[in-house]
Amino acid sequence: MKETDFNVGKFFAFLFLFIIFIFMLFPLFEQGNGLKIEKEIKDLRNRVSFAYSTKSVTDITKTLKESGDYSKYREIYNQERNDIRFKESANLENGSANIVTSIVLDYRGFDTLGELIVLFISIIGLTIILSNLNFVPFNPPTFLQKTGVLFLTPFIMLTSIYISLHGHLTPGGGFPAGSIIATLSLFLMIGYKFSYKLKFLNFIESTSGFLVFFLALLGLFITGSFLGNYLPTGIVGKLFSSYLILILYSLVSIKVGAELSVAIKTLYDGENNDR
Amino acid sequence: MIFYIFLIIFILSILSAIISITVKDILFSVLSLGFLSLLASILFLLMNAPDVAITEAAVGAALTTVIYLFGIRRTEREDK
Amino acid sequence: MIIGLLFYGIILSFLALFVRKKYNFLRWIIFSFYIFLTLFLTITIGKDSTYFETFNLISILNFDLSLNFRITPLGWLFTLFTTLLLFLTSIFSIVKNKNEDAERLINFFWFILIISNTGLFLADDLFTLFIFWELIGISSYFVISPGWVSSFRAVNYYFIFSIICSFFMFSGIMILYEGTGTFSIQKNVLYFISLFENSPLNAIFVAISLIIGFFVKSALFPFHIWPAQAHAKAPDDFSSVLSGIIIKYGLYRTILFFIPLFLFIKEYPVNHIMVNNIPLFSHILAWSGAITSIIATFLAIESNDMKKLAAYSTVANMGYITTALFSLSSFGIAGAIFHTINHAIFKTAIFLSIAAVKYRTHETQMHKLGGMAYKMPVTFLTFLLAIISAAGIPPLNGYVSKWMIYQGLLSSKFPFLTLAIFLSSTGAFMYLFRALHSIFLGQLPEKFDNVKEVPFLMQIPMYILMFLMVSIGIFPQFVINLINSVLTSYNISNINIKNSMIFSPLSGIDSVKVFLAFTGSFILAFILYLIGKPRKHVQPLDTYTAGQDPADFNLTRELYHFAYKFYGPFEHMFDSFRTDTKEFYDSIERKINEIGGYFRDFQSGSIRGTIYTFMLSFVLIIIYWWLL
Amino acid sequence: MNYNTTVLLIIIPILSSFLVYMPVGLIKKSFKIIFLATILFNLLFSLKIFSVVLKYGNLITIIGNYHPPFGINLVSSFFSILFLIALYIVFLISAIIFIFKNDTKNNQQKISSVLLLYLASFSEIILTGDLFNLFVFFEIFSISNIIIISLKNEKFSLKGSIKYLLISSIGSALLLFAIGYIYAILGTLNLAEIALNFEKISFFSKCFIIFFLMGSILSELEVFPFNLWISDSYAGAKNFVNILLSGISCVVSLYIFIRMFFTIFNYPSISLYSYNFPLDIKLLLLTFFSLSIIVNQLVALTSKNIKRILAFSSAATISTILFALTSGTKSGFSSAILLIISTIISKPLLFLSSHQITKGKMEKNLDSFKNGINRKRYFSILFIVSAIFFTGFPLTPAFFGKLMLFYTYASKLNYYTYFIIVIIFSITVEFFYYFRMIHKLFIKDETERENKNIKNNLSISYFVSGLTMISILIIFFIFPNIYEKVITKMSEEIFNQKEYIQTILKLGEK
Repeated sequence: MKETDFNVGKFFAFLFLFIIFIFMLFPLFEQGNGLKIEKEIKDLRNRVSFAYSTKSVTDITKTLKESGDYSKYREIYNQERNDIRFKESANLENGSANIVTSIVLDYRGFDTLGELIVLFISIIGLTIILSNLNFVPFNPPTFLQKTGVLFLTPFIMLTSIYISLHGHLTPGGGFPAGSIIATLSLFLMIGYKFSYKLKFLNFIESTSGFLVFFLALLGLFITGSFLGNYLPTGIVGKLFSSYLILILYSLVSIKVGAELSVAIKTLYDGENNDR
Repeated sequence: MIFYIFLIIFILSILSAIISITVKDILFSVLSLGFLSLLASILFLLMNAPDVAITEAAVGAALTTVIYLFGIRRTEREDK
Repeated sequence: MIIGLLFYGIILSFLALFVRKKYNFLRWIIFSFYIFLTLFLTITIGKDSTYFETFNLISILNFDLSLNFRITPLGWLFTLFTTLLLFLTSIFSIVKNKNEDAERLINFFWFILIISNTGLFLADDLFTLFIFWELIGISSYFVISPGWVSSFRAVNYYFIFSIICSFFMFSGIMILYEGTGTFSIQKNVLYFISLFENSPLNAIFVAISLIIGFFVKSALFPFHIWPAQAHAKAPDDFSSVLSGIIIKYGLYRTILFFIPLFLFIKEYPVNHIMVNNIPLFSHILAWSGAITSIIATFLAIESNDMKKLAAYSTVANMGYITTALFSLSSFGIAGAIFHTINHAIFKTAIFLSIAAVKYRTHETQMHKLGGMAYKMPVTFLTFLLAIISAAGIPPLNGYVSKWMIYQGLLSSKFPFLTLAIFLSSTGAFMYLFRALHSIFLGQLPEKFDNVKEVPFLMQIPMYILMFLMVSIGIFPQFVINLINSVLTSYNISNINIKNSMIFSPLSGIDSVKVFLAFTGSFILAFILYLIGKPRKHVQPLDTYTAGQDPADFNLTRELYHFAYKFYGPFEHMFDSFRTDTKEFYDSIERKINEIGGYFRDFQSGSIRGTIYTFMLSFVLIIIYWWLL
Repeated sequence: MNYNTTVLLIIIPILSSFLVYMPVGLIKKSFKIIFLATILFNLLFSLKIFSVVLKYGNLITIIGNYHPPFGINLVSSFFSILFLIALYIVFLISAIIFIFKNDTKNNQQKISSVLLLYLASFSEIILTGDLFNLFVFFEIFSISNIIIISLKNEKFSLKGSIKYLLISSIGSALLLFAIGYIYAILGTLNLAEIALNFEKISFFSKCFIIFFLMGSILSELEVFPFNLWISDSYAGAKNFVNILLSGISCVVSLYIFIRMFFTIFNYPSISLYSYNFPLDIKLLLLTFFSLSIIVNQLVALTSKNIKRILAFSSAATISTILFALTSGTKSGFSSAILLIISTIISKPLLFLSSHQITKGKMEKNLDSFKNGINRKRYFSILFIVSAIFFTGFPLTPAFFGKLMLFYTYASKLNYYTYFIIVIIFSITVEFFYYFRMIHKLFIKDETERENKNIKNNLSISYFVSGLTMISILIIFFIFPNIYEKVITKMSEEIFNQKEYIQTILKLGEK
């Protein structure tokens, strides 16, 4: 392709972005009733997420059902809620101290499970499309690589385990932990030419994925709804609390780690070169 | 103070984004993309979103870059 | 009864599909038996009964779709003569299709065509009309070109034109339906008339979408090229159906819709543009008919293929009929209907005799034929009578209807149109004479020495057709009485007829007397012929070469045959006036291909281009929105 | 009413896709059974849900015991479940074709896992009541499309899949923009709540949301400037993939379009007016779709490759359906549904039969159809019947669809009426090239006499699936009253936005 074509492409890209930018600016400078709603919404209490942060969805739903007027739900959101105290409150809707985790894995857990599948399917696609790759030999690892990997491995391992187990308490969780595990396997590949069997990785990812969905499905039979919480939630802020989230997140981290390792390994070795 | 940090990061990230699409050497553009996601993760951190920051750092800065690099290793380095 | 007829027709058509190739004559016997049944029932039901039948197909989403049939004088008349002619053709086909390629397919679709023929003419609502119209379009596509590569291009014109017209018609019908809430023809015609009063612009949209079908099916001016293509390439026996019957469907619909409309406007000419006491729209249509007839006449004079010649002659005749119809006088309308029937009869005769010649010789180029009169006398006689009738020479049926057309045009004060029709009528004589001369008279080429007359079964329809032409010529009152009942149903004054005496505002004729006079003079001439000197038989090579060897001038025997470029000088005269419509359509086709090819290449273009297009078009939409 | 087991329609395929993917000896032998059993389960279970829907009306499925608008919910209404059943039938057929074919033996396990995820994703897209959830599963849907397009591993298919990848990723970026914007101004992602508040937001925000939501699925809908991927993708893809693309992919996007258009935007009574920017959205969309119809038909007319012809004709049909929907009336909607019915049933059949007719020929162009009636009699008849059904022969669903389309635009004589000419053009061209193809079937092939060894093998999977579809077609032909009730009920549901909002926000209690 000539250079001029490339410039035309860049021009289009900038035009595209510019128009979208202008388009986004329009609503901001507009007078009308659009802004009113925005003011209303700016108050966090009017939003759906307020119920998430106070872990009071069930209460609100109960009130809504009693009032029976769905058009006034925003007023009902605004009502006073009980405070949640760290390491004191028990048996809440979910015991996750990290609000983000409670949203990601509990209130909107189905989306996260969907994201799991997105990763899963893209790895399958990668292996199908690139199934005929050949092995391209790397240089043997140098001393620096070996030592670096030797030093880093325990820390990375520790970090990943920490992040995955503390997903419900501190920032992080299954996805980052999984990708850190994958980084670990990358380091091992580079430093020590260490390699798993691809079948083994596939087995791990599909088993853990199966378990995640199976555990979520158990909720349907126990509590009457998919992803329903049937394990005790414990006391907020303790390590062993909100058991379902804990289990799911660790399974997710295993699954993600295995999957990303598959991707790295496929690109590194080629599929048909199991050594 | 925090404003200036933001400003510097913004400018740097825009610069690295522009570099990544203009440079002919794909390797360099991939590296600048990695740098961009590193900056983005710092931004997320500054905006009180540590969850996203961790994920961005682990996935965007580390893994994606590596996967790109493996891809480049199997194809050609120069953009035609 | 009508529904039963259609139902059994479908069953029989499928049954005929399973007849083995060995016994394929059986298939065609079933076929002609079915047509005979239709004919028989049509006659027994009779025209005057207010016979009504309905078959509820389905009522879906506030559409009450049912097949309704009613016998109206017009529909009954059309059914009668089309079925009769189809029956004659089918008898011809029994032998003819013995060794035809894809004969099973032809039979099946021809069956469907005949079923829909009956359905179309007896339909009482627009939906039924449309369904049978569509069936006719599709089935005739397959009959014209049943897997023959050669006829594929020819049929394309026909097919595209007919689909366009049927869907224009459909949109017109839907607009009318929206106004009336029913598909009944009568109510819709009334609504159509009132639409012209209330919102003329929309009415004109509807009128155009309804009239386009007429223009296409009847091959009026801008669409006059398809018959020459389709008739020439169709199976020979089917050409007669195409030319005699299928080309009349548009006419039938026009009589249904536009004649009441124009008659109404003629009576209450408030708010309408009138020329010479005739609505402007009608005037335009009449003129387009005249133009068509002149153009088609010239094209027929030029053509060397006998089937093409006959096809253009059909187009010219449709031109007369249209002109007469839109003169809106009672003689004009009656003449138009009468000429429709006569044209169907003599054109069937012409095509059947051409088919007979082709059946024996496998040749359609006229300059390669000649002298067939000695070998195939019955065919020759049929052809002779048919062209006499087509040229409008007195004792036969064509004369009466052409006379009525002239009367109608003159009584509506259309002098120029009369002149135009007269001109093309003279031209008709030129090309028909040429066809007669070069096929049947002249010298017999040596390779056709062993040609025989066609089998007796194929001769039967020819005898019947000759009988019809002569008898209608002598006793036109039987047909004119039927037409009078049609005129009565449209509240037009009847044709004044007493026995064989027709009285018009301007003059009157007695066809029996005319017949006697002509027969007398013919006998006289024959006697003179017998008395005169014996003729000398001339060999083809004797005449033109003047001692030269034709091979020296790169001339083959066929090329210096007198029938080759028969009217060469005449054609040369009109070289600068020639309208090449076919070239126009071909160029449209080429353009469409070009544009489509551009888009096709664009679609399978580079990956980068895809992305640019996506982004650019998204931006363009936003800009379009700003401009809107 | 709560009916939480509906979620099994999504979870069971996902679980079995994980199972199928496991490289364990026992599963390796029996994965075909698991695969087919899952699809059958989905079909049967959706029938069961359909019977419940008929009894109780809309069913709400709650996930995680959190009621809407807080938690994610699935809505199984009459409209969506019928859509699902139809799509499951098409899916079952292409799955049968896929599973009994041996040419993908190496990857068959992986591909069947992808197909199961495909199944799950479109079930979810159709059932969901949440915008972000729709986005996630839409991603899965498009990724699996990319994978199955590229299966042939040839130049065309890889090019097509990369095109699709790029376009769909731009599309999903747009969708994400729109979702983010909606969340910013409304603070919710629940479809019902968005629909409730959509009227109140300002003009430019409305435009922004409409443009971006529409822009994201236009490429899936194969509307002209955004459909540049279909040429290579269809031509390069395997046969069962063609069936999936034309029979499911487009239809799912159409479903999204209808949901957004009628349920969120409340299109029939939308008012897009600002003090200086009145937006005639109807005119905008009509011009746009007319352009798309014309271009797609022209490309189909001039293409030589059979798969391309069919692909572009299907694209043109989709544009026609959108054209019908744009009118925003009940008759336009029912026309669209009728056309969708005919597309769902007859388009896969066309692909299937044309593939079989051209089998063994080097180039799959129009000439490879020659003498089809003698070579492959069964499939030729199949092709003819399905072409007749597709083009809208009288008394077929497509015919009624076109009837309603004409009626819709004829009903109010204004300047929209003259867009009928586009439809006339489109139908003419469509008839022409389909009948050209049928005509080719009867033409004798001169080159064929040389190699008479082509065996007339009738593969059983094709035979069975063809027979199933054709019987459905004929049922539709003989009893057209079936779809009358269905369509009235569907249009009642779709044009009643209020009831949708009520059933969800009132948790299904009436």
